[in-house]
Amino acid sequence: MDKIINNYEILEIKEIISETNTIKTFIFDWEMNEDRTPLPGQFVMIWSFSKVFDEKPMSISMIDKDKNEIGITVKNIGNFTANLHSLSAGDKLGIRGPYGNGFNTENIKDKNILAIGGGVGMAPINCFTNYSKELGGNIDIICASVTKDELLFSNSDNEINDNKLTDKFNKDKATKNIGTVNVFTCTDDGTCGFEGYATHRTTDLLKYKSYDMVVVCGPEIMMKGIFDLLKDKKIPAQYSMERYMKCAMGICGQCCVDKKGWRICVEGPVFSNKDLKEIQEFGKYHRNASGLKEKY
Amino acid sequence: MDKIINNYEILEIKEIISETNTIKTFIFDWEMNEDRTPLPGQFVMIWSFSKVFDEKPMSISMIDKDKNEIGITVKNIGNFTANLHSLSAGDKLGIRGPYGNGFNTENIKDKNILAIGGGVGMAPINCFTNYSKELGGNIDIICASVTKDELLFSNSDNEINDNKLTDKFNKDKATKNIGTVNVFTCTDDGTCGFEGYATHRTTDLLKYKSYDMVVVCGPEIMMKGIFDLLKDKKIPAQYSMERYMKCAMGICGQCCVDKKGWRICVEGPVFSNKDLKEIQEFGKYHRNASGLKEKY
Amino acid sequence: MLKTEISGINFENPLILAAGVMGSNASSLNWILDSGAGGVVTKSFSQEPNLGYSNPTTVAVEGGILNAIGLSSPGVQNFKKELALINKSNKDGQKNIAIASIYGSNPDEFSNLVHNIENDVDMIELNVSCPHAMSGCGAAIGQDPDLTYEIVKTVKNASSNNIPILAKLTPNVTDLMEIAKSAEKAEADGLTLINSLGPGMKIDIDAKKPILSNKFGGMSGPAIKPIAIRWVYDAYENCDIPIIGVGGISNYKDVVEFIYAGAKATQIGTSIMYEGIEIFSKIKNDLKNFMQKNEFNSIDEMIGYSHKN
Amino acid sequence: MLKTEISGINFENPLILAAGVMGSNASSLNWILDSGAGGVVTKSFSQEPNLGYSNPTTVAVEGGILNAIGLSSPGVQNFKKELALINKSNKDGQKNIAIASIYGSNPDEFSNLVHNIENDVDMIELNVSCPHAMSGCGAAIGQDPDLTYEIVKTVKNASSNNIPILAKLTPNVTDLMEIAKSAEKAEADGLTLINSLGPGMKIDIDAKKPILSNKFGGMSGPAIKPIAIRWVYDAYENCDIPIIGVGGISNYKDVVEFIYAGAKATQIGTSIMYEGIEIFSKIKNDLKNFMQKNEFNSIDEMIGYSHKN
Ligand SMILES: Cc1cc2nc3c(=O)[nH]c(=O)nc-3n(C[C@H](O)[C@H](O)[C@H](O)COP(=O)(O)OP(=O)(O)OC[C@H]3O[C@@H](n4cnc5c(N)ncnc54)[C@H](O)[C@@H]3O)c2cc1C
Ligand SMILES: Cc1cc2nc3c(=O)[nH]c(=O)nc-3n(C[C@H](O)[C@H](O)[C@H](O)COP(=O)(O)OP(=O)(O)OC[C@H]3O[C@@H](n4cnc5c(N)ncnc54)[C@H](O)[C@@H]3O)c2cc1C
Ligand SMILES: Cc1cc2nc3c(=O)[nH]c(=O)nc-3n(C[C@H](O)[C@H](O)[C@H](O)COP(=O)(O)O)c2cc1C
Ligand SMILES: Cc1cc2nc3c(=O)[nH]c(=O)nc-3n(C[C@H](O)[C@H](O)[C@H](O)COP(=O)(O)O)c2cc1C
Ligand code: FES
Ligand code: FES
Repeated sequence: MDKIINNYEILEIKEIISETNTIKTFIFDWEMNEDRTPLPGQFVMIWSFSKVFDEKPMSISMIDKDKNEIGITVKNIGNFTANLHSLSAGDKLGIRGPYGNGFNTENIKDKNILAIGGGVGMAPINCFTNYSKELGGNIDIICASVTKDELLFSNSDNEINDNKLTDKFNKDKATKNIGTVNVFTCTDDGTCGFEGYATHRTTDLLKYKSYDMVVVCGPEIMMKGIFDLLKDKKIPAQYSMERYMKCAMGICGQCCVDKKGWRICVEGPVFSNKDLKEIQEFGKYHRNASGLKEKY
Repeated sequence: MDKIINNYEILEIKEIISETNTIKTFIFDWEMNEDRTPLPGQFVMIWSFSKVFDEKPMSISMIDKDKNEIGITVKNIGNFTANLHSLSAGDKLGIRGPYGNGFNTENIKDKNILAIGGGVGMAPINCFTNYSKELGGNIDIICASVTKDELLFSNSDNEINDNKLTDKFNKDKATKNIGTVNVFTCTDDGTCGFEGYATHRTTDLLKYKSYDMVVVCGPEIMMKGIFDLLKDKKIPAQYSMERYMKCAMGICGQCCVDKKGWRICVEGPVFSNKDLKEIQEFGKYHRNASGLKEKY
Repeated sequence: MLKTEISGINFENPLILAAGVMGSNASSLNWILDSGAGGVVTKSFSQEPNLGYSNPTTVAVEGGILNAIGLSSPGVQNFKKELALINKSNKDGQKNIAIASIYGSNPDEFSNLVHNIENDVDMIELNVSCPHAMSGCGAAIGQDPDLTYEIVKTVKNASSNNIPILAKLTPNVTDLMEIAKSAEKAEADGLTLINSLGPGMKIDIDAKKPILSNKFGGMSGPAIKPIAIRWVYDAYENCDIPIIGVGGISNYKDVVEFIYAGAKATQIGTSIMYEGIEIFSKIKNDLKNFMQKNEFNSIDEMIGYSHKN
Repeated sequence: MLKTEISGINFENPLILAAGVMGSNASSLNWILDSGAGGVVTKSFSQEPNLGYSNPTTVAVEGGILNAIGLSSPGVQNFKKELALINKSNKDGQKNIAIASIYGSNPDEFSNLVHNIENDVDMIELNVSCPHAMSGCGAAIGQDPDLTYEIVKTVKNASSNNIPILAKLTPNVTDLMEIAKSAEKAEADGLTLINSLGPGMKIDIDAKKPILSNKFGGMSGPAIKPIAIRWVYDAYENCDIPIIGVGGISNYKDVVEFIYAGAKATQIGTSIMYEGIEIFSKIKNDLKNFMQKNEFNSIDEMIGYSHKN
């Protein structure tokens, strides 16, 4: 009973980083106790108690075990997130967690990994790639967004902004440094990197390289696209899901999905492609706070 | 919060031993877990839930760590104890504990110890002497009662039933085997051993031998007698007190004594002579269930 | 061996999912039925959709949680579709029992709800006891013996197929037995005791504010068990209709305690948070072992045992 | 820095021993005062001696205990002698505050008690809230707004020296605010919220019986804190007289929570069982540190803080 982390800690925002026009990262001091040391893909509940009074789930986008820090990366899309964006370092937020199952990072050493992040979905992907890099994974990232200004966490020594892949990619492929991260940018409007959807970029990459594992986070429609794309391939893949959450402790049932009934907050938010097959509503609909189904 | 043993275990009486006409020992299986391993001088609360419904404190009179057993030794003096005496092996009682502070048995090896038990007060004394014997204490017991038939735990290879001490005692004193226990019986009516009170027997013994420590349990008037007797001697002594008890967990305040306010169930039941000096009501009065003072 | 019956409805075992816990979705209800529950109660729903309160809606306290979900519900028309998806039997082929929990603010709403769903479920539980409902709903009814009587009576009359009606009552009253007797007089087929306690409040001393957006929330979990046991025990002595015990159950001992107090079945809610949904199969097993060791052949033999001298 | 005042009585700190816990004896009260409590409430006493219920009188439950001591009391004539022995100041020379808790079954008993003791103590707390008292006493009064009014009024009139009167109320009612307002109208000088919860029951499944000889007992300890906080918060908004918060306090955070909810002082009972009587000095220290860290200069600045904004 004591194992469940369901008490808030009220923490000062240590630092705020403007990532894009609409996305900011918030850094907090975080003691890495046994129960509290997060894994990439896990999330926290963020409680705002001044001005806007509400609480929402946010993926952990950064884990620094040396500095005892974690970060969340928030896109300003509504009332709650706009309020977060209005805060300054020193302001306080309530945090509880980490919750849920993170990405499986077993046996990642020397493996070829493709990590795909769409929009603010790059938050957990960024966390995952930094973590996996240290474990010796060889990672290619598809960093996707609508337009150049919205690219999140695309900056890297190996940022690959060419629209065409071939040469550049082959060169990188040859280098193959352990722990190297290649970032392949991709925008809907072609303002940076590949012009088009992350699905297309994925199809391209798969032509040149074989991957041992794929991890994905982004808009559900994008994830559904990737899922369909990979369906017939035998590459193990993991997807980070979102559903409306209330308790995040596995009790209210708000985040349960058809047809297995799994709770995104406990059995998820990360699911393997094998499990995701069982989530029939994936890419089709989700439920709002009243439980009403809403189509994608 | 979990450390407090305040839940009953319902146990079958494993064995009942008739000690005297009015005193029986009840043996129970008892797992010697960390929190539950009793010390001599500690007590348990015994809950009877069939026929008579009540709960009373009883000293632990036997601890067998090899067989995982404990025993209590009960004198039939009223409703509750009469009911206990009517039970058979296999019947069930609720037990919670152990509670309170037991006798201090530090550095007991090779020490000369005088243990004085009056009536059913021999219960914790018996427990103490068996325990101390193993630690290498050299123990003389004054086993006192009104009459021969009521002598409790007096049987021993070294039972000394002479009215006069001198020769016998000197012989035993000479033997001085480590771990030897001499039992000096003593009855008010002289039907066995010394004729007279335990106080007189104590005075006698002190003439022949010097003791490093005295432990006492018995009617409060007897204990007061010993206490006064030892007042001017510099022998560390310990006394096991009784007061009316309700919670045994240190909350109800029923067992608090003047003037320090100490709880017999927590700060006691065993007190050093130094502490006992502060218990001004000792030998004078006690409080009944309503809190009313009753004189001894 | 574990079977129990409540007003003609036969449960494979006395372990039922409590209302409002993982009960908004036929999928999670089926999951729990497959995992061994003898029956499930849905999240309480109402005539019209309701978003409930905004977050935070739950907060941990010593021995349990406070919740002020605020009876969120997609409304009966939408929820009927979920009800239709609840499996009739579980993966082992045992019959599932589905209980719909409904709430409203007046007799009309209740009878409309009953008309709407009486053919979709096996029983209906009236939530007249939620301690954090909007005004006029929940405990506002169950704290008044006359209103309780009226609602139960209305619902009983509204049913055309005589579906069994359970009245779920709130402990947050001066005299719960008065309310229980009203429900019985109005011909409720059973009592579900108890809904969450309080409500209670937790103030975060760093934020310096009550944590729940609704400020107050109903308390559930192991800490409320003594209160629930007390009311089940009392109701067993004061009423003649079956009792379902709920409040703080986390293991088979708690289930036995409720049955000894007088419950014919039990519901489990908050402990799912600590124990996972495996709690149903675990308790089922442990309960069977307990019964064998204590030479009970049926749940019936155990019901109300602590009242027999 | 820790001083607080309730209707003219000044407490060195807001930590008071709760009624019925180590309070039957001037010696234990003095011990607790010396150990750092700002004041003490005695065990509740009555006109005539009362043995209380037979054992078992306490039993552990999740997050606390149930007790049915049954208001044992040596009667006022005997207890007056204890009251006389309570020290006027503690070992550090700070003024001790002694509060007598009294109970009875009718106005006459209450006014006789007040006559008898009003010169022996600093305040009187009316126990109209014990959930396991004999018929006519305790919660039987505090569950009825009119009886509560009558008793408080009688007591106020009975006092010749205008000793401050606290009404200690029970949470086991449908609407505690109705009772609180009655007490206020009758000119109670303060409210003590809350007495123990329920009552609750624990059945031992091996003995197959309720454990307490009285079957039911009031619940206290950390688990009841959310209920207590809620009522203190409500009373702060609904009443204008000072509030003493009690229920489940085990550390300084709990004390701050009660003060933020609106309490001017707090009482501590059950946690003494877990923490020992050192709890008073420990909380005093921690509270001082908290106030310094949060730049509070006085308890006053903190009272009701969670209501602001
Ligand atoms: C596991 C998980 C991880 C997430 N990680 C991130 C992240 O790293 N960065 C980020 O910016 N956002 C993240 N989100 C989304 C975020 O929780 C909210 O969706 C978003 O903050 C809503 O913003 P708003 O309230 O300002 O806008 P609103 O306009 O109020 O809401 C917009 C949409 O957000 C969704 N939403 C609203 N409230 C909730 C809620 N309580 N739970 C879940 N979804 C909700 C609904 O679909 C709603 O339509 C995550 C969500 C989940 C479930
Ligand atoms: C720490 C401690 C250890 C004890 N150890 C033993 C023991 O080893 N063997 C033994 O026979 N007795 C022991 N007693 C005494 C025992 O608890 C009861 O006093 C005795 O059992 C009362 O018997 P009764 O109820 O049958 O008689 P009653 O006639 O009901 O009581 C006789 C007297 O016993 C005392 N008493 C009654 N109830 C209690 C109670 N709840 N708590 C304390 N005293 C009470 C009262 O002084 C009472 O006048 C111990 C008491 C204490 C406090
Ligand atoms: C998150 C949550 C939501 C609940 N929602 C409802 C509800 O909609 N209707 C209802 O009658 N009871 C509801 N309850 C109360 C439970 O059904 C149950 O009566 C209470 O929680 C006590 O049981 P427990 O301690 O096993 O959880 C809810 C409880 C929780 C914890
Ligand atoms: C053993 C015990 C005895 C109590 N006796 C009384 C009493 O005599 N009068 C009273 O008003 N309250 C009595 N109470 C209630 C406490 O004063 C307090 O209101 C309650 O226990 C909640 O506080 P806590 O959780 O800190 O114990 C008693 C509580 C306990 C545990
Ligand atoms: S958010 Fe409540 S179960 Fe997942
Ligand atoms: S018996 Fe209750 S404090 Fe000792």
